[in-house]
Amino acid sequence: MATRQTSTLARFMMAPSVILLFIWMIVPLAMTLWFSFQNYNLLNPANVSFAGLFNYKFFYTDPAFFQSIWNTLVLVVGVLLITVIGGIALALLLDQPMFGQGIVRILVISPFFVMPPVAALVWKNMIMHPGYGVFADFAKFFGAQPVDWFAQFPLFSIIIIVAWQWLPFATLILLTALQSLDGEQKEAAEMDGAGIVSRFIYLTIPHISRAVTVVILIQTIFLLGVYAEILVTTNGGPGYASTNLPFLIYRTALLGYDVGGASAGGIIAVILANIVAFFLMRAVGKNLDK
Amino acid sequence: MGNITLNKVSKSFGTTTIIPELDLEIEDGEFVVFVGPSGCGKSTLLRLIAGLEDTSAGKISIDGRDVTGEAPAKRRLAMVFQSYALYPHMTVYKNIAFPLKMAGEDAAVIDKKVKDAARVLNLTNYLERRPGQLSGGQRQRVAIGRAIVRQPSAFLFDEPLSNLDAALRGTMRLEISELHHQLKTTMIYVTHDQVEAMTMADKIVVLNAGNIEQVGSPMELYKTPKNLFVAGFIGSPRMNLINGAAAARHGATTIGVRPEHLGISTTAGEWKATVGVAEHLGSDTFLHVQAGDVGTLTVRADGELGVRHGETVYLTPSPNKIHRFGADGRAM
Amino acid sequence: MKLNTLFLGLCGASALAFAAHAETITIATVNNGDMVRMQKLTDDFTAKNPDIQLEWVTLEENVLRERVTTDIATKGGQYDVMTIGTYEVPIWAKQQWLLPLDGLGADYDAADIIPAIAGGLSADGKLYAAPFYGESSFVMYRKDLMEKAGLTMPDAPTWEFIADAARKMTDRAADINGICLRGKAGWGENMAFLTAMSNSFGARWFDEKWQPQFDQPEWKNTLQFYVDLMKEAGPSGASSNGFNENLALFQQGKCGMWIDATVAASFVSNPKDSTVADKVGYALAPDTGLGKRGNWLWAWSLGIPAGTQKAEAAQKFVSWATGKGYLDLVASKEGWANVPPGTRTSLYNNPEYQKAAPFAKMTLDSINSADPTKPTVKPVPYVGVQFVAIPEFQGLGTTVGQLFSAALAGQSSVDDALAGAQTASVREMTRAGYIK
Amino acid sequence: MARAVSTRRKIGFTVAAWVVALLIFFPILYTIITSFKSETEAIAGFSLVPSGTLESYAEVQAQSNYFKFFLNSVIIAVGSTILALVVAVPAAWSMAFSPTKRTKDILMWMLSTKMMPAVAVLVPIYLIFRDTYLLDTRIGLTVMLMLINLPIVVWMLYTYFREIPGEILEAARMDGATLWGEIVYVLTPMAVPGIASTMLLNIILAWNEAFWTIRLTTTNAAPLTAFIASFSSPQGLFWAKLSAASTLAIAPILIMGWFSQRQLVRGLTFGAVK
Repeated sequence: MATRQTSTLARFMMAPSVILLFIWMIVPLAMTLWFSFQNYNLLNPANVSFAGLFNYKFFYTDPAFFQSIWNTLVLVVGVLLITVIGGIALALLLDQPMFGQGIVRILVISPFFVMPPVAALVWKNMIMHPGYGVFADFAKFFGAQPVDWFAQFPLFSIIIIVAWQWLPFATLILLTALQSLDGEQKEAAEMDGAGIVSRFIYLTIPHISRAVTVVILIQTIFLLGVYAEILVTTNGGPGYASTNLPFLIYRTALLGYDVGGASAGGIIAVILANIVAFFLMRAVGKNLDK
Repeated sequence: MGNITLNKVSKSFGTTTIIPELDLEIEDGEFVVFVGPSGCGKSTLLRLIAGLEDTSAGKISIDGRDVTGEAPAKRRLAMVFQSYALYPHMTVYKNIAFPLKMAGEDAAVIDKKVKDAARVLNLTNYLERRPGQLSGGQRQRVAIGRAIVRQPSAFLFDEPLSNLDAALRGTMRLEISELHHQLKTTMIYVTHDQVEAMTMADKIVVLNAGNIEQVGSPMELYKTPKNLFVAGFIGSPRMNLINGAAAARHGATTIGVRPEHLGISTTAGEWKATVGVAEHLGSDTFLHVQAGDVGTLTVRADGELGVRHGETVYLTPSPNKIHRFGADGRAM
Repeated sequence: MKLNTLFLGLCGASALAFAAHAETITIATVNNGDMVRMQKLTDDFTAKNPDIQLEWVTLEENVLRERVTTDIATKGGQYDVMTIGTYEVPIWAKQQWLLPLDGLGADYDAADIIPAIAGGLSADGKLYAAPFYGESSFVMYRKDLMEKAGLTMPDAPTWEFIADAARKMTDRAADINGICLRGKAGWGENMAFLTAMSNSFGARWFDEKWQPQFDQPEWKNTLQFYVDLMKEAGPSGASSNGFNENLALFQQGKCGMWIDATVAASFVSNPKDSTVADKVGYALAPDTGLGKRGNWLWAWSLGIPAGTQKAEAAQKFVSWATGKGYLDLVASKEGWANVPPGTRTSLYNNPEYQKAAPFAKMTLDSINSADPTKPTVKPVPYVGVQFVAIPEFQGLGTTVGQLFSAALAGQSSVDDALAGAQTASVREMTRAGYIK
Repeated sequence: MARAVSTRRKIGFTVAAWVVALLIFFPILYTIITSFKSETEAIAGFSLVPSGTLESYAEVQAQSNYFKFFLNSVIIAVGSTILALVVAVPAAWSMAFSPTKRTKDILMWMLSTKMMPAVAVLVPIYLIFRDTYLLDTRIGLTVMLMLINLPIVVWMLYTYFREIPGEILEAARMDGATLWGEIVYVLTPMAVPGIASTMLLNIILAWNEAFWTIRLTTTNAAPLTAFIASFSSPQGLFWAKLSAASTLAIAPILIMGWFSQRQLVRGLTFGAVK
């Protein structure tokens, strides 16, 4: 819907971003690809040799590989479910008239400002620890056996921590979407005899679907890369119960210093992430055209 | 000056043709209205002239200068958009001053021109307000003010009144016409409302599916529509179009009779009809009648006429006001 | 364009800064108490060496290790002095990434360094990193609870005694666990403890041909013993407990015994932090009569990367920080109890230190009873007591640690954990070319 | 239009919202409370009443120069954000107002550049930084974070820009504005709320980025994430000190967030443009 002149200009104005990101993508990617075909341990730089596809084979035959992919997906989906559903609920609540709305909003979005490693440390030791965490204190107060979160529900515990960090983001975006819902529309629906549930299903949900899409897309990208929380809390254990793909790569890269293996893992992760993104786009992408 | 010529201009998006090749000549100082049903390409045609879209082929010239490839800013045209497209973050004053500022005018000159325009448009008291604080009509006037300060060679209006209520639309119609008489600048006005077209235009261009159906003064179009489309589109209420035996009797495939050209009698006439709904407007009454084989007709009668639903009346078309159309839809 | 100018300007500025303080050395350290204290005493060094400025980078252990390893392996040249452990030194020395410390000065008295510690930091008879503080592990126990259980802790207990005592001391109703041990997965977490423990059970990571040994009965005995003991007498949540979690438990009086680093003694005996400060006793790490005890050996040490431009200044600093004078300095400022332990024999002969640190003798004995060059009952091809000093160990150790913590958490059986560890080790060692 | 809401209903919502909000805020609240405890208090069991000691803050300040880290955080977070905006605004403009069939693909591709796990590319990036002398420089980190967050910035701006009616930009074009004038005088002022919230979000993301900011800095450019890394998990008790350090690290961004909360919400709604 524009003239050739503006289109040309548009291409020109997009160029800096595209070129920068292209370099930013291609250079590390090319280097990673190159390393992924090398036997290269950082601690043994004298012994670099061509490895062919061995690094890939080694990575995907890792006993933790398939579980780590599963865990990655569970983590992403789990956090998305909690944050989207929780976010909608919270947004609906915060949209109601109340005293001190500003302060409540601030309190709710605060977790987003906490650095991930700090969040993990706080949750692990001060909240969830079965010996002296707050949960345990409460459990004991009510005479119950404290739950050993990280041993019994390692992945779920991490999902809770990560969801806590991302809930504010979802709430914020969804709340703003809710607030842009036309008041007259709501009233019209009320006149039409729509109950609170059907109003929510037929009016609110379609209205915020675009915001939900944004939440899902942006969060997925960040959630696919979560590893700091795992490192701080469970170190991937017990067993491989909380090892996800980034943690597996972390183990290879920064514990094993196996640059070749980690590079192969990185490439595999990129491919898998893009597959996820592809399906995600297919599933929710149409919401973006609105 | 504001002489605009379109020479074999066409526009297509991909394989879809919006406007097939067309020629059009707009004289300096003319008030031209593009009219047609929605989706007929009239807005696209306007945007081609404005330079907001590229032509796919052909040449557009303004005052003899080829502007086909020129940026909109350089064509010395001003445009009033359907949504007014005011800058929401600027005051009325700044909105009106914006084109002058872009042209690099002196602050004192800008001030004078803005204030003059505001006076003409009755906006003097609103100069410090933002568009959001204005009524629809006021916004419309700001948009016009923004257009006139540049003293363009032509004004382009893209359905400027469609967002206003009926009463305001009438007033604004008059104001724009009045403005045209004062400025004597070429105006091109796009609308789907034939009343606006009839009341304002020096020249009407009727468009249908990107094609120009007919160009002419309002009365030309009213009196001698070239085809069925124009006949049906111009005039309110619509012309009665009658097929079949009644038409054949006049040696045509279709005949058209305007509601005001049907004589009505309770005793005798050419077609017998049963009265349906009667719309009493005071001065006039529009009767919707069922005339057997001839079909449903609309009749314009005197306001005093007292017929009731279900009564029988007799209609007679004025013989010299019958429009005859051939099988191809063209006037005969 | 502007960016470019800015960039050039910055380069210019840093070049200028470089010229003005020709000798700013950057030191990477771990954030443990002794290191932080050293940082606060910097003034003493700069007063003695006015031409040398010190820049500190303090990081937690795991991040520090990643950071300095990446830097030294890629020759990034960001640091002039690095704090590294007994694990890194042999590997890095072999790569010739570290400068041999031969310029520490005449009064440094390298011979005073505790031999077991020096052995772990040397290669080919040359010292590659100077120990800042050293530690072994031993048993810390609650004298009052031991008495209540009607037992007396010998100086050198056996595992059998420990297990028996732990079970007797456990009183779930009073929230007292007989024994607290590391359980969090990680090569420096549960595997540090379990590897050291396995040594006393006669187990080893690899035989002389680098064949992993997790399929041997010694490992089965070790892990089974550990899991059973923790199940019956350990705290809940043990599989995510590391040093700090256990320290907190012990300090709150929730542990009857705790086997961990000797440095913990200074925390648990400090009345300011500990509710049980006056009730703690110490004993050597347990054994099973096979000749090795279940204690480890570690020294946080200062090394100088081979690429540094400021080797001389760096050596001066290392000499200051690890010399005898530093111990006196800390003693005079903060008391003998706060002196970094475990590096010099002379410290343990100092009566004032012995008085201030009741655990001194037991610490020294523990250190001396560990031998990184001969860590196990059966012969092994590697160096290191609670680790295997090969580059692959951190990754492999963490994997095995994950499997063992699953066994502790009851999510897999001991046999499955061992089988998994064996598979993972064979895989990793084959890949790295140790198993031909 | 607004109906009078019964006070009872309002009180009900108030109570519910406050309970939920306090639950969500609790970990942070507890961290702040703990920062005013002594180390022994910190592990002594649940208590919301600290002794009020400032011991931990004193120790934290004695160990590290908070202000230096703070300054680096500000420079890097704000710098990378501004840089990202400068690059992203034109790109978002062209995607929103001159879209092609591939626009969505390009957006997706941009987002996909964020999918490479950071740990996997540490060595390549470290080598590049070493060879370009960017290790431990603010400019290096600023550019790095700009690149990391650029896709998100483009994305968000794009969604905001799309809500601006194209006619207004066309009007500017008709009014004789050049492209520059169109962006500076019309688009940017209209998108201020959107740009502001993008900026805030990006500053928060950059402020909290804890992988590269630690791995690529030593002393000169080390921001608050590195400051935190020097207080987490040492040997010995550290809860109160870590809590104090965390409080210090979170405080500026929290305060900024609190002040700009309204702006953030408004920007994301974007109800201003009609």
